Amino acid sequence: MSQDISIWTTEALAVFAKEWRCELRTGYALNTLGLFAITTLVVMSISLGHLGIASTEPTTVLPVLLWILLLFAVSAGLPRAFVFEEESQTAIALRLSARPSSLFCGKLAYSFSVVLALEIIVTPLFLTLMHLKIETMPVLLFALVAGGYGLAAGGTLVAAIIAQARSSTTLFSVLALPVLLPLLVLAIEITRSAVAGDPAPIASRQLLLYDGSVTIAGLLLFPAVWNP
Amino acid sequence: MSQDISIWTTEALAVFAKEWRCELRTGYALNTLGLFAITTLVVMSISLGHLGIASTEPTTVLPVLLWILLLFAVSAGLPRAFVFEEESQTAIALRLSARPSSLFCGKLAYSFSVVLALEIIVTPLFLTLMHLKIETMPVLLFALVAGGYGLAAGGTLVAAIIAQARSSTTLFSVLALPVLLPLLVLAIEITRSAVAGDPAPIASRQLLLYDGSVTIAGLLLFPAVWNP
Amino acid sequence: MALQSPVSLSFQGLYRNFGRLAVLRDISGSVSAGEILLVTGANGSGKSTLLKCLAGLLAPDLGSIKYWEVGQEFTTAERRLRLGYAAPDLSFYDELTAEENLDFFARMRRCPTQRPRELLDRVDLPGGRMGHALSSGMRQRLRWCWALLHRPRLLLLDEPFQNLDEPGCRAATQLLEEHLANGAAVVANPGALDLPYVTRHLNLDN
Amino acid sequence: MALQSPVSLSFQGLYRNFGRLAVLRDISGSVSAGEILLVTGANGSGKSTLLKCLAGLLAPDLGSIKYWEVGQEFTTAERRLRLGYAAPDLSFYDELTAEENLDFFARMRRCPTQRPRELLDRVDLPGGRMGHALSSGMRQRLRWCWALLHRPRLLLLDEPFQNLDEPGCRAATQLLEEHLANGAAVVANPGALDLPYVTRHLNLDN
Amino acid sequence: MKKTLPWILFLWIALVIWGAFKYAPLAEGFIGDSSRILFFHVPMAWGAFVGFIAAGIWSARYLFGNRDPRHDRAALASIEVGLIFCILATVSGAIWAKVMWGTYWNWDPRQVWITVAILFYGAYLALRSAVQDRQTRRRLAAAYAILGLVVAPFLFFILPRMTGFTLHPEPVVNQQGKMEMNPQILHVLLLGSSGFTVLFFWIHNLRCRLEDLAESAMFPSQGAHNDR
Ligand code: HEM
Ligand SMILES: Nc1ncnc2c1ncn2[C@@H]1O[C@H](COP(=O)(O)OP(=O)(O)OP(=O)(O)O)[C@@H](O)[C@H]1O
Ligand SMILES: Nc1ncnc2c1ncn2[C@@H]1O[C@H](COP(=O)(O)OP(=O)(O)OP(=O)(O)O)[C@@H](O)[C@H]1O
Ligand SMILES: [Mg+2]
Ligand SMILES: [Mg+2]
Repeated sequence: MSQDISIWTTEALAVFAKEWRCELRTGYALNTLGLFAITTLVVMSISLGHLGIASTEPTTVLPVLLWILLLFAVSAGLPRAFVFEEESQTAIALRLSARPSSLFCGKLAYSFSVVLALEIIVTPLFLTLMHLKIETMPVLLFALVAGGYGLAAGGTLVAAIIAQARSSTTLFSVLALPVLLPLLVLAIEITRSAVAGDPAPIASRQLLLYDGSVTIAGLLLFPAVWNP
Repeated sequence: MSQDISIWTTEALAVFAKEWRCELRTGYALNTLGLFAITTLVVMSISLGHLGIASTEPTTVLPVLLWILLLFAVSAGLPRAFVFEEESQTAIALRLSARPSSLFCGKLAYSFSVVLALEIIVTPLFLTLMHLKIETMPVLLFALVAGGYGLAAGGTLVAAIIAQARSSTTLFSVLALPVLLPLLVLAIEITRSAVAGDPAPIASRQLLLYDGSVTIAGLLLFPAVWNP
Repeated sequence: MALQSPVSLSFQGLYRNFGRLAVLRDISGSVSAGEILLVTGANGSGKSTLLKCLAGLLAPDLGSIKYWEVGQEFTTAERRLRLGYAAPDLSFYDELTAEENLDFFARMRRCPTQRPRELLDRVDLPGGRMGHALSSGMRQRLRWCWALLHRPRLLLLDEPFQNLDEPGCRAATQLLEEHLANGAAVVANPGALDLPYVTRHLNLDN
Repeated sequence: MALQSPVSLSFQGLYRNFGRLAVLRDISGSVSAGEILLVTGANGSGKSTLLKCLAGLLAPDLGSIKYWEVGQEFTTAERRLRLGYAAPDLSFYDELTAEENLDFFARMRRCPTQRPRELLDRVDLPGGRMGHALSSGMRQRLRWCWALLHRPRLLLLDEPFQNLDEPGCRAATQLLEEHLANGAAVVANPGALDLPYVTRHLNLDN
Repeated sequence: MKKTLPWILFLWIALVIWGAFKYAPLAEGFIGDSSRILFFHVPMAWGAFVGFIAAGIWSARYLFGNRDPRHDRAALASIEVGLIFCILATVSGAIWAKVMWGTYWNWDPRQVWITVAILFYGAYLALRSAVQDRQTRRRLAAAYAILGLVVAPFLFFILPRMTGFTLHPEPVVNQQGKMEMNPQILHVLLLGSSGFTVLFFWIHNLRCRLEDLAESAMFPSQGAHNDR
């Protein structure tokens, strides 16, 4: 059993390392995801300038914008995790050599790390550009980590589904947004608490529940999705 | 000369017809684009609900949202125009049988028709759901047509560029957003005038100028981008 | 069913439709260690489809596929990970070099770390070339390496010699011969090549 | 330079590097109506690269390519639209049937509307099959049809017989023979096949 | 049984209608007779939820069982019927909202989350239409419907109760676990909910039988084929 786990870890780590190696070689995902987020940030601040919101009600508005920004960036970038394998037909080789569960975990770890990297780029920028003060930092960190994990987990599972459908990123958004919306609203709630200074928001429990159930659903469903 | 033009029209039409046939065959793209727009609409409304904007300042805010929505929808759907050809390697066959200018026009016509279809789905829904009243309808129509054309033309050109870069759709958003940003601001201005009841907004001239220059830039640049 | 043979594959009454097109209809056959099952048929007769079903990449609509190694039977999921497969639609990562590609799969399959290098030398492939820069013959060599990486007992080969030049064909035939010492192979479209040990034939034309 | 021949292609001192790898080094050759130029060489010697340069799909770093039809010289952009090309990396639309694919390209190339049907019958390909559903041999047949659609004077063929079965090879050889009546062809990797009229050789090994 | 069930159902629903208008008293705090819509609004929402859960269970039986296509058809049918129930609940709610709150639609959390549910299952249908191979289509759709088992409870129960300010009445069983409802209203409500559940399964059964017939007409030889 413990040997099984060590084998499984090796495989998941191999997938994770492979993804990052391809990533660093080409720089697609990170460069472009970051740039995408930043450009969107600019679009948003321009429209906000038009609206004059930023000044009036920052504490309720800005958390929403932050998470919508992250959501769009993620739905632009994550599908590649699997769509890419199917399109370049490397999926066959992978299907014949990796156990689905370790593959899923490797991909999930990779997606999560990309989302975290994105958050590290975007959040400080967002907070300074929008003049948003955070009262309880740990709560914000919790929201970013748990919310980011949920985005990665839900996104990875849906990406696996649409990759098999040999379909576009549009279909990804259609399938993923309803799955990710509950998560989004929970994360927004918690971020608001962080701004307001509430040390232990109630939405945290639900967010963890959501993360947990999506992970379990992913582990159960992925093998069936991945293999014919 | 006039024979040249008729040949050129035939070719452009053939491309246009082919795109629509593929589109309708797979069935997903349009349905999905519609569903995508609606999903995004809901995402936005949720944030609006949270913001409580819809009630306070509809006339300034809503046009911005309408165009941001269209922009996201377009950047999710349009890149397929060329990226798809490169990825499925049909670009080689196309490169050896189509003249670049007619190919570009066919693709542009297709993109424009998709954007129009999207606007026909989204705009009425948006206006009714958000309780937005339009004072001068012709101005709104002008904004939708001229703005939609600009989105299509700019998007198609950028799609052609990134398709060559062997890259993901994320890169599309990165390149396209700065190109489309001025257009967006102009279209928003005109839509606001339509809401306010201004019969002949000044931004119209700029918008037409923008459309014209993007088209000319596309026609000039595309052959150089497309062929080695 | 040759239970104590090092390896044995048998399939019975396979059916597979694509939409309304019946491609495989009641196909049966078997192969065991030291044998080649040669699958022949016209273009579009279903050779690749059959090999995909055997590899577990496509589920047949009906029929059973049984796989043993040294008396132990394995499920589809296990068979998928144990066999070696080479076909034209097998691709590798464009951003990794040939050797990095093999290293990655070697880690996934828990093979000795020097195995990729060994195979690259056997087929004479420059390991440092990037995946997207390989010529078609080099790609085919890489497919051979990949299929043999974990020393599988069963090899499924679809058009195994296509694109290979003279030395390439020789290297590949020799690898196949070594494999047959105590493994089995199913081969479709070997081209104009003489195969060692062809002991069974399965014709899909009807 | 055979100016009045129906067609004539000549290339001189072609160089092409990929990064630091020199693939084509000072390659010259020519071919005119009724002739085949057979390009040979080991895997990775640059056959496909040369054909891509000739087709105008890849720009050589150095060297000139000249193309005439009946005494008139054409630019690269025009040559690109006039020649016929078949290679493994040529693909068609997955969402269209084989016939719709050809119809589309026939419209782009302004050929008679019955031409696609005619060619499909010649190579015996079911025109109603969707692009993604074609077997590898069917795909190769479709490539042949596509290359000959507009009755080009110059054919560039890379691995033209791969994946084809017996009748397929025969049909393709016959098409090639008819083409040669007043056209030229450059062929790489014809496999084990005897080609009619091989009159020139170009070996890329060094 | 087959013959009598429709009659029993007919009487059952008739009894609900009678109860709604004659037996149950008007609830406090509602304008005019508008509270009577409750007896259709709630059972319909309940029926939709039951349908979505049933679809998840059938999908699980398909995916993890012996991949009997009939299970997949059952899942599809219950999503189709569930979507209709869901839309009817939304429409009845919207009509009610017009009476009570003065507008059909105001992005109340209840409305938002039920829209997301509709989108989720609409995406299910979009996914099905995007995949051509029947086996793959069933597999992917089943996975998505099982994911619905995780998402639907969030959309129907958890989120509407916790996010933001809502005008929607408290649940029958409120957060303190107390029932605050007139017993007669409760009787009709329970009768209605159970009646609509049976109605759901009756329509569902008809739909499945129709689909089975269509299937066996299209593929006469294949009636017994499994996907494994
Ligand atoms: C479009 C608007 C509406 C939608 C989408 C909607 C949706 C729903 C849903 C999904 C449920 C079932 C919840 C569950 O199963 O636990 C429900 C229950 C209920 N609705 Fe609505 N509703 C709407 C408008 C209204 C309005 C305007 C009223 C009255 C003012 C109302 C009163 C109730 C009541 C009393 C219940 C039962 C309590 C409960 O179990 O939650 N609804 N509604
Ligand atoms: N995904 C698919 N959808 C529909 N039909 C398909 C699909 N894949 C294959 N087919 C059809 O199934 C038949 C068998 O295809 P297959 O690729 O197995 O042929 P093959 O024997 O390998 O031929 P070849 O010698 O040309 O490679 C063909 O008629 C093909 O059109
Ligand atoms: N895009 C590229 N980038 C870098 N190197 C490349 C690229 N394309 C080809 N090469 C290299 O150029 C050389 C020639 O490739 P080419 O495909 O022309 O060979 P070939 O003669 O067709 O071989 P084969 O018989 O295997 O098809 C090979 O060594 C290959 O690695
Ligand atoms: Mg085949
Ligand atoms: Mg080659």
